[in-house]
Amino acid sequence: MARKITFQQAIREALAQEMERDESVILMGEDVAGGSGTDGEMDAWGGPLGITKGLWSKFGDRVMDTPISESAFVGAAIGAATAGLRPVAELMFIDFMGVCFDQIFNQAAKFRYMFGGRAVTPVVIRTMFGAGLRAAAQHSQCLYPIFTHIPGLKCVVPSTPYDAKGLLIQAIRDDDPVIFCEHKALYQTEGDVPEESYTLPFGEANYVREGDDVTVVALGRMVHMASEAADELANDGIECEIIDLRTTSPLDEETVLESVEKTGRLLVVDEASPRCNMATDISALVAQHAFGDLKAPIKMVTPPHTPVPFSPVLEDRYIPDSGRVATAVREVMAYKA
Amino acid sequence: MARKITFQQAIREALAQEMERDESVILMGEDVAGGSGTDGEMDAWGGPLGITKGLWSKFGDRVMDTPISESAFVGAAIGAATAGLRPVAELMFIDFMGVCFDQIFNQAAKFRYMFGGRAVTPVVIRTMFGAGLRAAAQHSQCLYPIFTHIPGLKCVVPSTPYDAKGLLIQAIRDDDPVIFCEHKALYQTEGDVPEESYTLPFGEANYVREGDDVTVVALGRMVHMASEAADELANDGIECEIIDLRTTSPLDEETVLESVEKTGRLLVVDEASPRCNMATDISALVAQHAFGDLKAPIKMVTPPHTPVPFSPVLEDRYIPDSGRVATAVREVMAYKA
Amino acid sequence: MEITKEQLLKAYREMRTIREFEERIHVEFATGDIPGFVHLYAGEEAIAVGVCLHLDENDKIASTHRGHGHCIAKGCDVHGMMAEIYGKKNGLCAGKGGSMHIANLEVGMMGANGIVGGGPPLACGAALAAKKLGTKGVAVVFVGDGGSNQGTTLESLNLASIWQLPCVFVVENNGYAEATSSKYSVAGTDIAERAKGFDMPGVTVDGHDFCAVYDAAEEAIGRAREGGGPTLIECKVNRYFGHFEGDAQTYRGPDEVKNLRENRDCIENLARSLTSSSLVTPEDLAKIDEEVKALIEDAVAKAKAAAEPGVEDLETDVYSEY
Amino acid sequence: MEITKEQLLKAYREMRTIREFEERIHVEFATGDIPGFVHLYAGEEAIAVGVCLHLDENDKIASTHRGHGHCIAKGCDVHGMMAEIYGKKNGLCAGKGGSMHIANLEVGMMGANGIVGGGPPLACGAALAAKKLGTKGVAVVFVGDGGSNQGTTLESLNLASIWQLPCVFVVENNGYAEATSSKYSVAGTDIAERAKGFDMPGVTVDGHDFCAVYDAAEEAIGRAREGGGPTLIECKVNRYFGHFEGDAQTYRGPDEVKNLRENRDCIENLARSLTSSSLVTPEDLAKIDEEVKALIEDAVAKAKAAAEPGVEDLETDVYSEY
Ligand SMILES: Cc1ncc(C[n+]2csc(CCOP(=O)(O)OP(=O)(O)O)c2C)c(N)n1
Ligand SMILES: Cc1ncc(C[n+]2csc(CCOP(=O)(O)OP(=O)(O)O)c2C)c(N)n1
Ligand SMILES: [Mg+2]
Ligand SMILES: [Mg+2]
Repeated sequence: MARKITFQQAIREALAQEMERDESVILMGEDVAGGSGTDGEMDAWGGPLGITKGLWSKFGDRVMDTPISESAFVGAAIGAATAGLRPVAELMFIDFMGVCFDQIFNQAAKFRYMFGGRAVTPVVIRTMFGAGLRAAAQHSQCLYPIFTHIPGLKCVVPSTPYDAKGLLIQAIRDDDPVIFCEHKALYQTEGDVPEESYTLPFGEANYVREGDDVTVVALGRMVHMASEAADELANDGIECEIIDLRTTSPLDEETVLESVEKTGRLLVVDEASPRCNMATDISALVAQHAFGDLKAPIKMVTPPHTPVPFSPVLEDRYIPDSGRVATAVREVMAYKA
Repeated sequence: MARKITFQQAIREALAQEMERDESVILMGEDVAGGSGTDGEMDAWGGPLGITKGLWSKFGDRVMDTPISESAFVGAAIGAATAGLRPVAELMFIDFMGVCFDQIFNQAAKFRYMFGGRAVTPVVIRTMFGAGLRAAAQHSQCLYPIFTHIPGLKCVVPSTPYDAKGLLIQAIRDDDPVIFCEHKALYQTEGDVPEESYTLPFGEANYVREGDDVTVVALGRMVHMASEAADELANDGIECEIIDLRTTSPLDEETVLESVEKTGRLLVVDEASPRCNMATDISALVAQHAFGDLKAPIKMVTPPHTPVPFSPVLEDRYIPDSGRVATAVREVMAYKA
Repeated sequence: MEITKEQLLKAYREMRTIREFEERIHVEFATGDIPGFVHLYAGEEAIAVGVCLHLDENDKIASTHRGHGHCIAKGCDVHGMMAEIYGKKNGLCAGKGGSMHIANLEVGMMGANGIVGGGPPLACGAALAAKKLGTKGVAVVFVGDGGSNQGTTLESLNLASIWQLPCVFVVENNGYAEATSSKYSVAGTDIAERAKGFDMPGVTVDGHDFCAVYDAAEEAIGRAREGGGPTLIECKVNRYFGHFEGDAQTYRGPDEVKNLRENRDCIENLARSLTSSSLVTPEDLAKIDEEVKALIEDAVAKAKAAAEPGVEDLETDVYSEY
Repeated sequence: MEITKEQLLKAYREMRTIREFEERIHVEFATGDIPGFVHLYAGEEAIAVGVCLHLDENDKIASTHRGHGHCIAKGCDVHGMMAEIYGKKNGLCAGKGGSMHIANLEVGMMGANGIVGGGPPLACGAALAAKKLGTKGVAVVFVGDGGSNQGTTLESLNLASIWQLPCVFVVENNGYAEATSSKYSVAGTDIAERAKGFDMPGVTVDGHDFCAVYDAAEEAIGRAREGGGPTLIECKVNRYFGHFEGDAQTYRGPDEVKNLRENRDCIENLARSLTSSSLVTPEDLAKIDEEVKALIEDAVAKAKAAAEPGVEDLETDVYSEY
């Protein structure tokens, strides 16, 4: 039975259902319960945005507040994953990866290969990313291209409550380390989500909208920018085919290539900084494997190569919006060889 | 007066000449002198490969051994750079960035922007990268795509002793944070290098070889793989134009685009892991801005999406070599629309 | 404690300025005019002021996400700060940084920091520069109880100690890291104990007591200036407002904050000792209070009226040259 | 110390096995047959063996770049290790890891580690799993003096303490981190002091003395197993060979190593006390020495003769599913 819930509720429901199902799933992170050691309420926070609020009351000490020691507790989640647990660690903001990246990319990501296939590390690192909350340069980055770059990691970037729930449950059941990236500006968005537990496979992109004129590849919040633009463009008879990658690693190359084969045009919309990001990754894939199908130059819509500014005026200009997407699509359509 | 010296000697000479010229230049890193606090020789090491050996004897306590605390000493170099020094910090292997990345990408890289332009951070982080020494998964990575991704950082990847010296001197005089990436397999390679001090500008790629048939963009050690391949291909009448990027950020887009305009074909050779790397970055640039000139699909030669294996047999297979480059060039040339 | 009346009045004025600044932002934030995340320093004023009174423009401080008090105490312009918090073009950081990134290197304020534990390595660097350049300058870094568990902080204690850096670590132990008690997250009762493991003097003082902080800072900063190396000063203190604006603080005990405000307030403490020692009259203080009120009123009014950055500013200030 | 003759002979055999393993690799490395970076444990055998004798397959250890001794003491197959060091397909890690990444999770060996300070967080995790799953298992992590300055290690001390994890931190203080003396890089004389700052018991023992290590480990591991929380054991010790093979060790004092080998050798120490207490005869030990020699000889011969991985192995083992 599906009903409308928010992205944030979908995340919490996925966590709760997996913790119900599997004793070995535990949660750890800064204030994921909130209130540990205090004279006041326990389960007071659920993280700064309350995403996990209520889980401590349900699952007690399987939901653990941690000190501000990301290397230690993310590493502990990884070590525990090699020793029989299936931990979900919360890295509050993806921007904080810089204090614990080693445990993620040199340890968790490489165990299986370095150990000749004789290890599994079923750990999930949930983390919030993206601009839009006036959180400035150190709390607004995307950074998923960095995790995508690392062999041994899987990287998930859901765009809807439905995807968030199904992909998170898959992530928890997955035997490889998964970086699960939640766009902070999507937490309050609503969508239909089945009450029962379900999984969505990794490496399967989602056709958000079918169209013959131009393929628009996007992920995370940018999927919504692309959809808005597509609605507007449809009024002018331009039909966009919108592909939501859902996971950047593994990547659904087939779906992207098939679509470009049909449309002959590609636009990639990526909120991450422009150099070595997903926009370049997808563009290069197509330029190498679907060149013959291309009728126009590939276009990328990204923010500028700058940190994320604090000023609302500047941040709004920084974030790719539907207007920029629409303009870019029109340019692609206008191209004459 | 130019003479033949090794890549490693060129690095040391650049450091020595800048330290001579500018009192505010200091060196810090693990064992960059070597011997601190011991009963034996001081200046015993110069880093594990002896790159900085001899500098302590010349400059005394301006060359500082550090504890194994990368966050603290790299951060200290950054803090000192905002307070009047021009520190050169050595991050022994680029693979260790995971324990100090925050200081680099959230602090040094963002100060100028976050502070409204009212800061300069003239710090250089020298670090060794790349495969080939049987150093396995945690001591053989490239990772420069990660630094290239970050706005506010500059990233240098020299391929010859001449470039290494000129670019390192430029890096030290530069007012922005620079990640200076030295391929460990190049340290013993020789080349002509002027004795006197000189700089090479950032953002100017180098035409290693001119040719009309195909543009081969490479960097670091891959430049040499490309050159070997080009020699072989020339015997078959295929003329490669080899472009050495020298710096990945800033990037010399013009040179790449001009060359493709001429040749109509692009191959990018990158030793970094294939996802979101420099190969995708350059491919996307060309697919967006030189599409009309392309006569064939863009090709990328990279390692597979795996950690770097220890086994010599596997590592040799992992690293892109001239054979793979030559084959790829022939495929590009063979393409018929 | 040896301190002149002028210094004491300066201390009172600065503490009052910080308090007024924060109380006012608390009110303005509720109106929705202030963007982003704001962490208020109210209740902890004695620390920033007690420490920074010993510093000159030659000295540097590295701050935290809760940095307004440190900025004011180190001499950042209140108008520029307020404009920055409102994201305006005339802000100290041209509106690009905001509350979590206020900095002014000219006065030795190296920046608030959005990363817990971001400051200590930077302060070690400023101290190293002072030592190498022979400026006699000292670097002070403020860290929270939560920040005392971050590896960057702990590494910095070792580095400062082995290099005998003119660096002082001021731990503001306000009992909480967000909603988590230091009783839970910090092993051991006194964070000052950690210093000893790094062969560094560590002292614990009452952070509500201006004089206690002032004296401890005088000794530590003096020692650092004379080449005697680093010190860690743990100040046990409390914050009045939530972790950030919008935090309901249900994790705190009933009346916890109310009791603190009534019985432990650092400004009331100072005022009492000043007037009781009849060094100054209540009227002197009342006059300062009015001047401060007017200053903050003016800062808020000007900040609200100030111009936003222009879109042409988006891509500037990334590099000095590119 | 309460320990049976069998246990003592087991200890002697394992220490001798590690010594023979390392001395032999030192010789073989010089021939150029062994690829990459190799860090030898010779001189420190009493630590790995004295600690691991208290562990069973249920317990876990996290190791360092200098991990051969830990692997052998925890029960990794010597043939599989040697083959791995030669990069052969039948190696413990199929030739993909090498000396710096030997692991065997089945016997509780979580892996050598190329990252200094990589192990402590992982060991905290293994200890957490043991606690949550109620296995009564204990996790031990080995860290060097250099590693004791890494933030990951220091954070882990706090985490293990506040969570009262069944985790033991064994600091192998061999006086050097590469070419840098711990006298320079480590603030304070005893690393064990750092534990106190995290409300954790810390003891310092002579790492050349098997019995001293054995006793300290027995107490710490026993306490951890019974839910008494973590301990830090600092073992002052020395390494015989260079930091890695090829290191000329010019930073060490004249005859420093020679004197250590002659006067402080942990195996000679143990042998002496065993024979003097006439628990065993020199012949018993000589017999063990011969068996060990033969074992290592066989391991090297087989490793050299073993097959290389095939290129088809390059892209396997990255993910369990992709
Ligand atoms: C590396 C890092 N981890 C987590 C956070 C999120 N965060 C911001 S402030 C804070 C609590 C800090 O507590 P404390 O150090 O005691 O300072 P206080 O807020 O009490 O002044 C946390 C967890 C962060 N900004 N950086
Ligand atoms: C994070 C990190 N920094 C630096 C290195 C390079 N390195 C490898 S071993 C070593 C010295 C380690 O010293 P110690 O911890 O005392 O162990 P020991 O070698 O003495 O056994 C260094 C600096 C590394 N591998 N990882
Ligand atoms: Mg606090
Ligand atoms: Mg050591």
